[in-house]
Amino acid sequence: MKNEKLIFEYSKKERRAWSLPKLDVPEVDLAERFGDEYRPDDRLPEVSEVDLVRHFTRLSILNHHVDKGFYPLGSCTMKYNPKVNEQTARLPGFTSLHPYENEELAQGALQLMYELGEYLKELTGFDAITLEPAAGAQGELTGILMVRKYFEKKGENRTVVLIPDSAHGTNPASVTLSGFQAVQIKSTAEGLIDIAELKRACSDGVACLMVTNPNTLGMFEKDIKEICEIMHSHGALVYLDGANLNAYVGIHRPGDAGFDVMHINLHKTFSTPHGGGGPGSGPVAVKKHLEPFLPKPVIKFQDGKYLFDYNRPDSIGRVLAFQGQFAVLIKAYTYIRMLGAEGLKDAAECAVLNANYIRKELEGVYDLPYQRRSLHEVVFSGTNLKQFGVRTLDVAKRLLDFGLHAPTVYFPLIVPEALMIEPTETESIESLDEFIAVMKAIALEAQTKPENLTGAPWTTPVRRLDEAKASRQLDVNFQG
Amino acid sequence: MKNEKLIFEYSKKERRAWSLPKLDVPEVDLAERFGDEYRPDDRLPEVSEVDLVRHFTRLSILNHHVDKGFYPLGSCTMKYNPKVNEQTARLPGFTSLHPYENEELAQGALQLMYELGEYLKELTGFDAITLEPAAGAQGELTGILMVRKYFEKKGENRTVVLIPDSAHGTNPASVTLSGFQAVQIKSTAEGLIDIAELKRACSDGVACLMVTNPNTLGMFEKDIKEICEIMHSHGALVYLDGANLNAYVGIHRPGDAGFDVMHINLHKTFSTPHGGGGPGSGPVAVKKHLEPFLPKPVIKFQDGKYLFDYNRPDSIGRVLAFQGQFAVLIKAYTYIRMLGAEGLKDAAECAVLNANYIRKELEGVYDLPYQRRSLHEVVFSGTNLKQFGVRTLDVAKRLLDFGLHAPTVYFPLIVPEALMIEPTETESIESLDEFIAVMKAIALEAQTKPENLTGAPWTTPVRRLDEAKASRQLDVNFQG
Amino acid sequence: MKFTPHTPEDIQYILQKIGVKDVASLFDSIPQDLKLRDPLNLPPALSEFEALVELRHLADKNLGTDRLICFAGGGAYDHYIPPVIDTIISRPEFYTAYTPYQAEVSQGTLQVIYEFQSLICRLFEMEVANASMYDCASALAETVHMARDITSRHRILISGTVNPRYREVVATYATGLNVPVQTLPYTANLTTDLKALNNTIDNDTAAVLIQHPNFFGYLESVRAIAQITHDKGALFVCAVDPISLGIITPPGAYNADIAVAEGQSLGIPLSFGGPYLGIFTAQKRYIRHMPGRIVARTNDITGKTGYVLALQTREQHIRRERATSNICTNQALCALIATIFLTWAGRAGIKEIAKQCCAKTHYLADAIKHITGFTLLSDRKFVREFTVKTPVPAQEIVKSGIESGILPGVDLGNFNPEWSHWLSITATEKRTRAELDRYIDFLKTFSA
Amino acid sequence: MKFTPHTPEDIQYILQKIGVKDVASLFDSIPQDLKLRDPLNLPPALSEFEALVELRHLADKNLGTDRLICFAGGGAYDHYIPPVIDTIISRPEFYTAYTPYQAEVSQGTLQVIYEFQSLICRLFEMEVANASMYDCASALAETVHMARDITSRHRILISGTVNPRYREVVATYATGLNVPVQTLPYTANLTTDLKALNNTIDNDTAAVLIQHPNFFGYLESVRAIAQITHDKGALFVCAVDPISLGIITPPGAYNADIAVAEGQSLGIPLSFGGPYLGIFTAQKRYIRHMPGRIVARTNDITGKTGYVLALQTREQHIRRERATSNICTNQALCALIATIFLTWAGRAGIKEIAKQCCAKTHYLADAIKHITGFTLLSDRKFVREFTVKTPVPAQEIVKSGIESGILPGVDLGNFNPEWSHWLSITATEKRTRAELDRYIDFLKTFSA
Ligand SMILES: Cc1ncc(COP(=O)(O)O)c(C=O)c1O
Ligand SMILES: Cc1ncc(COP(=O)(O)O)c(C=O)c1O
Repeated sequence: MKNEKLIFEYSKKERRAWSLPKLDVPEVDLAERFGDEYRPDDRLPEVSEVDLVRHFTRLSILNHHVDKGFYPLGSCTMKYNPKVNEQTARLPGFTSLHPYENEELAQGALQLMYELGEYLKELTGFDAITLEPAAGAQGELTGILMVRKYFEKKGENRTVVLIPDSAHGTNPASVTLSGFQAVQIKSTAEGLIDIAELKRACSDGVACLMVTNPNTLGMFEKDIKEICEIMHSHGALVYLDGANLNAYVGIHRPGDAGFDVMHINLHKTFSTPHGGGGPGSGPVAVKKHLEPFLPKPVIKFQDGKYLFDYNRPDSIGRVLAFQGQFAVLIKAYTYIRMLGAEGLKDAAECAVLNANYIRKELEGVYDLPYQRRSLHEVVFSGTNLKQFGVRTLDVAKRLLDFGLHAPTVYFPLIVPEALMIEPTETESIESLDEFIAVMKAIALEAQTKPENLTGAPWTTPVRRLDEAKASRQLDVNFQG
Repeated sequence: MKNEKLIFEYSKKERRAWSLPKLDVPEVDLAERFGDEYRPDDRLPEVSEVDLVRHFTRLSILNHHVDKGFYPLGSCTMKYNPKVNEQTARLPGFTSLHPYENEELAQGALQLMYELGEYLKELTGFDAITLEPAAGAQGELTGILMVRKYFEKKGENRTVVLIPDSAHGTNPASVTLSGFQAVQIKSTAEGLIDIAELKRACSDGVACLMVTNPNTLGMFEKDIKEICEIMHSHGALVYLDGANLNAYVGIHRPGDAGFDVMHINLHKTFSTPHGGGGPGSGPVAVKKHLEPFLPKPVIKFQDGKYLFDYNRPDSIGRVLAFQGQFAVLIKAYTYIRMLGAEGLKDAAECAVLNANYIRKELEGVYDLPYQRRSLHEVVFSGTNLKQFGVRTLDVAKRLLDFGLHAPTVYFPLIVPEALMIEPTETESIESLDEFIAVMKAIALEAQTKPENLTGAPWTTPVRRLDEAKASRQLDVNFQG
Repeated sequence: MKFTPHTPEDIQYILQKIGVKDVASLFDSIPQDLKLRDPLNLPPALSEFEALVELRHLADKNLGTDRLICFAGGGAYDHYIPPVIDTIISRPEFYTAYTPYQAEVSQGTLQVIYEFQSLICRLFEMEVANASMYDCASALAETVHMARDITSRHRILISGTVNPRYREVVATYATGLNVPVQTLPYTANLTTDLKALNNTIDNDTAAVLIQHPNFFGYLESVRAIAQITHDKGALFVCAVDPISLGIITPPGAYNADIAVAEGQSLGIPLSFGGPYLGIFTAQKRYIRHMPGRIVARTNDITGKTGYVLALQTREQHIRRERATSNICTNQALCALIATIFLTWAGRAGIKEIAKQCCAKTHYLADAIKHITGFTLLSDRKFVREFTVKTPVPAQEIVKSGIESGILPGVDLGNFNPEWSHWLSITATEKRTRAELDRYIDFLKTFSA
Repeated sequence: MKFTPHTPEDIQYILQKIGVKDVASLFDSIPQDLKLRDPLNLPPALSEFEALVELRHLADKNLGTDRLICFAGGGAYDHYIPPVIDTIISRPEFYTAYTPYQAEVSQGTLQVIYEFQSLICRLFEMEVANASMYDCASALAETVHMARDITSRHRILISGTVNPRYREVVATYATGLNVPVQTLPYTANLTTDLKALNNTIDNDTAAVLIQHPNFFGYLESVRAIAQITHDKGALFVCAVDPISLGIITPPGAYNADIAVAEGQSLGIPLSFGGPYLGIFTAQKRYIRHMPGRIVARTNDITGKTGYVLALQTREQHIRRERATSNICTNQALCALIATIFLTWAGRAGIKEIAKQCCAKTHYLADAIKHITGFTLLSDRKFVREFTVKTPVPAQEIVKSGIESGILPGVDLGNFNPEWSHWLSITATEKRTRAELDRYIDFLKTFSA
């Protein structure tokens, strides 16, 4: 397959895709008006509409995507996104709302946000919520900053946040950015939080424990209630990374386990599409005692009207200029309204069914380093293939040759050669069987023809890419 | 590449993509109500929304299409279709209009149709128009039935319609279906209508001459005025197949040359997309004397209101149940409004430029059987490759390997091994150069490695298909 | 706004390559006196934004079923259209391609058509389907030619209960073919008069054309009509409603030789009447007489399954004046819509839609028959549509409905002055009980 | 409505394969007392059609810029969005993929990002750009961390002419980093007070953050500010407006070390404030300190050109607590929108848009300054936005605008009680002269 040219290579003087109405007011003499500051752009390319459309259309088909096939990227919940969401989020009454419009003009939007917040609180068991954070990571920052403010208010000087070694990278990063020190807690041989170690780590300087539950191994922290109690007994709080909410929505509410604060990734559990990397949305739900610290504004329902409450003296402040990723919220709202409590529970159940089916079928074929019951995802290890000179990366690349996306690899860090598989609930048994068959065939190939793996992928638009060169040469801005 | 399964092969009992509100009125006992006639469908497949979306998405990428690349299918005017048209045709005020709605409720739609008719009349030089016919072929039927009615009204019994041997197959077919006998007129060595032969063929029994101008060789009938006069002098009419209007829109008006009636393919000149085979739209424009025979209803503007005139005693009747391919009309209307007279002329000019450039560059590489100036398309012949055991079909198939669509082949019938190339105006010089280079490379290959052509295509989703078997076995309805 | 990518330099370069001095010279084959001299009287070119504003303005001048509660049918129905349809048909892979002449790079379109044919055959229980006619009316009209060719007979009977619009189109086509078409009367029950059929049909009758459920909404005695028709050696042609086939017997089961249908109900927007979809099916023995495109499954030279256009020798581009039809460009994208719709609905969905239409229509009929001044015009069975006699001209009801935000049905007076007090009423699955009740209340205001 | 494809049989089959008796057993790792017992208080599930009706109902309760003539800006502008954008971003190839972790099957997304970076670098004349932050505010906030790391200094100065919303977000992020942020005053002319800057900046100042044109619409003395800032060894960080860059000097040309921007103007719908696009650019020497994803061009093992995520060692998934930022999911689809928009506009289009915004805004300013009671708050140059003092509280004007179908601007009283009579006004290329005149007439009704 030929490379698609860069858009700059289509450029030619006086080509154009744009059109605008003719200016119907007097022109401003820009050179005169702006003097030195006048500098009309002469740097952007010039292309026709047909070149534009063909270019991006051709580029698009180089991507694997959920609407084409299986995308078992662990921790990312790559479920199928209902098409109706794309329609509701594009209703002109939503898309054309200016962010500064008065609340009276945006009652529909505010109602949607308010109700979405209520649903999320109900689903998670928390007392209050903000929909402002733009993604999970910003939700973490928001949540941990609230924890910080909470202790500031109490006049306690706590500097440490504990994080299990299986945590996602955003957790420690968010903790640092919130001004805390991230301290790692080792997992047990079972893959859970080591309570003894946790107790040891608990001092008065500890502000918070950040938990992912089910953790990144896909396993439920069976002692979560006790864990929360331990932290609380030390005056510390417990944060839940809700990335894995899809495992238990409708079945268990983390608020009931004792968590103080959690973020929710709407782009995972609530089926808003991933956009090639974003946008997502990371609402943060909290218990009563953290409510005063929520970012501004908070949405209220009063006297039959929905409104923004800006009068929040203890708020950590804003994290975005406006009120969050509104169009993403619409999609999540639509999804929840369509599924209802039953449908959400069904989704969690099928997600867990699917993960356990894959686990069962691939156990023995790949190493399974942790044995507890899996929920929505299962983490294998490719160490058993090392003897053939094959790494997990090679398995991942080989999968691409079969038209399948690879699992998340090399995460969580506590699993060597990790293969983190999250099938999600929208995959059918046929789809799983196909993946399983391919995974088995690859494991066999690793023994019989390892070069098929180490040289993979073979059939993709490009072969294995030189990442070292990329980071060395840093060609990040076309100079042509 | 693996075959995409048939949708039936995804079916499984109780899968479902559909959802509907719960029935909120009493159920009708269908078995009781319909007795013997009750037979709930148990024959359609059952699939999930994700399977549905993936299936059709995967199928889609097996197609070549204009938004992916060059599509020089002669006589079809495969130009790039502006995206804004897709938006205007989907405005709810248009899509939700019921066809039986009273004129007062559809003033916007009627205004659009009326004005579109006015524009088309202005562009072609005719006096009246119908937008009802669904495509070019139905336009032909409509037009020739009007010719028939015209003579019936006059009490003349004319039974023959003359058609040049270069004409499109729909012309003779439409003539037969209109109850006339199609008589073929040979073309001159120059590729034009043979006036001498025409005169010879002209008897009192001739009702009409059907002309394509520029003809299917892409050449303008230089004597068209005289031809029309000859026909008129015999009391006969002249029909224009307007499929090639894109060659001269804004430059020449066929009404001025003496034509009595023509059809226009909106899906060609006026850039409404081809939909994988349709829908199109085939308005028919006529001179005053044919106006009474237009299909019912005709759109009028009276006392500031747009209305349907059903009171047309001499009308040939309806050709569609409703008022034409309305959504297609919206796209053509949008296109004309955006381009204006200048833009349409520019389109014709660039279409002709492009065709002549290809002609110039490929002349000598492929045979050029007719030498007159080309307008919007050029017809080569592959006969020069026969010596290498290569046919035009092989050239066409080989082109597919380069990501290009083939020209129309084996049409017009008067050119042996015809390669009919219509680049359209939306192709850039770079795009033409790529096509030209590939065509040259293929011609060379025909000499050096003819098996590359005769075995082509090699890289497409399927290789050359067994058409004989298809028509013999007639597997046209999946039995699985 | 222009969509040509030609820069002034490109044009100069091409001109020089071609060897002509200017663009005008390229048109020197057009006689000078035939060239346009005066500027065209077209409105000035608009930018894309202005065009959108203008078109929105025109759209807003209409009052469609997005703002009126629709009870009008008569061949075009306000059904729910799931978003997956627009998702798929908006892919340029489908809508910017053309007829799959080069099968190897058109397998997407070809397989879709094969699936369309197969889905339609299953729903209709017919043996073969083509890949679309323009609409039901023209599909029905095409059967005239086909029946004549198959039977070598020259006379067509069409029931008076067939949609008058369809009958008009049949008449237009039949005129071209010089085939006389005779309309059969209907009984007081608004169904085909079987006695009249018996008396009229003869050995030169090529086909009997009926609609089932018929234009008024009522079920015809299809088995009896089939019997009478076949007894005389004529073809039995039936126009059916694809949604009704979710619950009632399909045409294949009562021996229709050819069955056509309007496919609009299968996911196609009302759009003021088009583009719609002519569905055309037949028994396999007639396949060589069928109009339109047909796709068949075959294999490539390596044995891999693939799809191609089959029996092209029937078609105009090969057979020319002796073609089975002149159709070329058809309604392929609408066939794709129907394919997606039938896949989306599946057996359970199509049944549910039909069931809901049926229940809601019956709910209306049951209420309306108790409104003084309104009477149901027939006591025959109906599925999704029925016809009532109104105390005032139906036209008045339709007119005043608008103010109430209601599109009260189809005023049959438009088709026949004798039907001036006849109103055709339908209710699809989209209508809520509250809307039905509101409609009933509205009709009550006309109570005599 | 469910989107799971599992039939009852599928579930039984899987359960049996797994070897558990029922679905509930799969959740046995969740302690019994933590399982939900009571039914959730959520509204009942809706069919797709009902959900659409419900959402349309909510949408209709809003009065957006589709029904109001918009003169409000302040960081979000009512620009024309060409249909090609939705055409492309509606392709599931783009919107249902995720971060291009597997580069070989993500070349579409990766090349788009490379083009995005390159386009932004060209427009900004900066050396490197990342592939998106959440919005301008959070992008600006991220520069605090970056500047601190680069300079090892601990103090941030931010001009009081920066959008107050951005300043709030900077404050939030800076709190987390324990970095004090000092706000610089502005002059009577609504631009940064250079004297104050000179007096405040010190050797512990990591960066000076300004906005240009600033929140009030006016051009800052960027060269002077750059000079003062660089003289003290601090980084010069500038938030700019990408549309204005069609006609005014880009940040690279006045030596900005880091330049950020709100990308909403580049084809992204207003959507009540999000998702928008944080643009982040810097000089190349700082690239290893940058937050966010960066794509680089490289080649595959056969030498073919390809694109990959570069410098991932900066990012949280590798560097964890020492990462340059915690960002993971970003605004990739919005970056695609901007890429398409900039391609669509090109150099001539972006200039024309800027020119039209400029001309229309100046048309308004020229008229408004003659309305008694209204005064322009500054005589400094502006491109597309300016601020007026109003005879009545701006709030009243905004409120009464609604009745006239006008969104009269941004009431700055929302941000600062001292600004209660300040109205920020903008006019994009979408505004017609008739609309501008209507707006002027509307303002005249407040004439003191
Ligand atoms: C476990 C976990 N935590 C946090 C995040 C961060 O969420 P986001 O990418 O929305 O910022 C992710 C996302 O990939 C995750 O998988
Ligand atoms: C010259 C010519 N005439 C007539 C037609 C028939 O038009 P349509 O396909 O719209 O029925 C065509 C279309 O292919 C054509 O090329």
